[in-house]
Amino acid sequence: MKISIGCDHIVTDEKNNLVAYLEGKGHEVIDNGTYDKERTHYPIYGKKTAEKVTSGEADLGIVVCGTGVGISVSSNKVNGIRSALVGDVETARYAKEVLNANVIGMGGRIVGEGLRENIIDVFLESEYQQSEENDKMIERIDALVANEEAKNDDHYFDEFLEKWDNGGYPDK
Amino acid sequence: MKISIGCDHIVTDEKNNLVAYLEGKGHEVIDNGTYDKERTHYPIYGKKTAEKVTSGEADLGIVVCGTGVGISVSSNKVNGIRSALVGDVETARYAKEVLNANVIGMGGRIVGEGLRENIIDVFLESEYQQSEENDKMIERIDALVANEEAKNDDHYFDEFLEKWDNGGYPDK
Amino acid sequence: MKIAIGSDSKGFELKQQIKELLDRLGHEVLDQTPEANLDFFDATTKVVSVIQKEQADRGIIIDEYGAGPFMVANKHQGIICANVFDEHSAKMTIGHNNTSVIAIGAGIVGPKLAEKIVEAYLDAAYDGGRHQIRVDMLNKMC
Amino acid sequence: MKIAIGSDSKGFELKQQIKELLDRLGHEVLDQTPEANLDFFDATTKVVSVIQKEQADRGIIIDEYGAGPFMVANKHQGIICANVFDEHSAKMTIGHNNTSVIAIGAGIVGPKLAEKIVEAYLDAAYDGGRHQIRVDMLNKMC
Repeated sequence: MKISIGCDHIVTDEKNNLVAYLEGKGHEVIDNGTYDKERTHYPIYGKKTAEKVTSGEADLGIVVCGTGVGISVSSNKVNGIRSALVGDVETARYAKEVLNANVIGMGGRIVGEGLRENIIDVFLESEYQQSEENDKMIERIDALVANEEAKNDDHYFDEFLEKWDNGGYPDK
Repeated sequence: MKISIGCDHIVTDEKNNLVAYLEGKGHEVIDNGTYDKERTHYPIYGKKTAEKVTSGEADLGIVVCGTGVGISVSSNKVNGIRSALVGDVETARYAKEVLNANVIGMGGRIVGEGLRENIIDVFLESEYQQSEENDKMIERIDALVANEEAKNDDHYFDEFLEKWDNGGYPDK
Repeated sequence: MKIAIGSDSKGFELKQQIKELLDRLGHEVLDQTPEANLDFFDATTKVVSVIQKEQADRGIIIDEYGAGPFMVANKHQGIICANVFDEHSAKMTIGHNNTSVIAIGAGIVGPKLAEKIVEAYLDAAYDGGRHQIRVDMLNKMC
Repeated sequence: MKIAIGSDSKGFELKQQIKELLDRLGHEVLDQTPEANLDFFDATTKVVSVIQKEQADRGIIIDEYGAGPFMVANKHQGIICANVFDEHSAKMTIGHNNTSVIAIGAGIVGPKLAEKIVEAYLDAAYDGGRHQIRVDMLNKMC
């Protein structure tokens, strides 16, 4: 399978380990970064990772940050993405089988590596169980449209990055 | 506080990170090993870590292996030890407050580092809530006596280690 | 605090228990789903709408897994929703993500853990500072 | 398989649900605590005793946290008990630890997750091999 993956600077090592794990299982991985531990912002990577899925370049996406919340929220705000933030195997299975989730998110500081790998295995192996009821729910979720103009615009966040560079955000 | 800690070879890095975390918080840590990634056997380290607690050398113990099960079971089989295998903060709190647990065990491949640290913080900070009911339950648990002769005997497992060295266990 | 709460049929029992907890903690509870027969989509939409109108401070949605409400809530403008299954994340996600809604899966999270998650979620405050750039980014996305 | 099951009062409801699951899966259920008013110590002792006598293949004990049954069960000769809160550990601990009893905390683990834990636990088999030296060590300790 083609897997799009992304993370923030808190869990770069964990993401790199997952890339190696996935490649070891024969998957092709698009690594959207971040690639080092320099402070950056999870929505950049959540959005990039998700857009590789909606564009068809990847089959599924995986996003990881400290708790998993921020980066999976940002992935879910991309049109056409149904992202599942999980900490256990069964929720991953459900999200794929019933909601046909196309991105899975986890907390690299919450879920241990063995469990993360098992969750990903189950997510990739599980198949959407098509039914009228499931199809209809997915249609309803997909009809909740976010900003279409955001998609594939690499400068979408520039205003905030400029403000950041200019000291507009107090650096706690 | 004085903390006794132990792990098997699957999670040596995770244990080392916990030692640094605890020392950074001002605790004194007795590191019972294992110290490298050479294949070894969790009961050796679960027993050693627990015995530092029952001897009074340490106030509390922390044990980690892949799932946490093996090493926490071995710590609990030491007389006077009440070990809690946990994956969440609230069970750690309960185990200390109600059962006066003196060892906590976690799966280094199950629980992420941030959650592990938070669980340990809560375990160390929580205080036993003395009551007649709690005292009585603890007495009943402590009355379930294991082999007393095992304690502080560094050669207790020699028969198995010899068998291991002689190829008596098929190496899967 | 004013807390908007809602559930689908599978989260109804846990929602009733969490309402009692919120009462005991002195919060004002705005139950958006007194009926027990909704699906998670409608339950989520009702809670989110109250948060968007700023009629409540925080929202809680309960169904079987939390995954569905997470998908639905986060498609709404200005909503940052976390699917929470541990107490540590409940605290962290307020501090770092300024999460306005949490989802809890009653099939995954036991009732005692659910209570501790809700307590940690309501005790914590947003850290602001450097975290605001990420929240601004999320809020621009939708 | 023959499964010995027991619970204290706080685990009673989940135990009833797990019994139904075991029935559906075709296992023989030996309920050691038909009464709902036991504490976890007595419930654990009853299940452990059946396992020690080899009258059942595996045991399941349910209370609010799983921590108490873990402490009690593992003080018994030949018993290796895991407190299980995730499906992956349920599978791994059979494979590596030859776990004969699991504890589940009904206050921490939701009912759907509990079912998946039990299924994974009963589907898995002990790996033996190098793992046996560790199991031998545990069994010597008590």
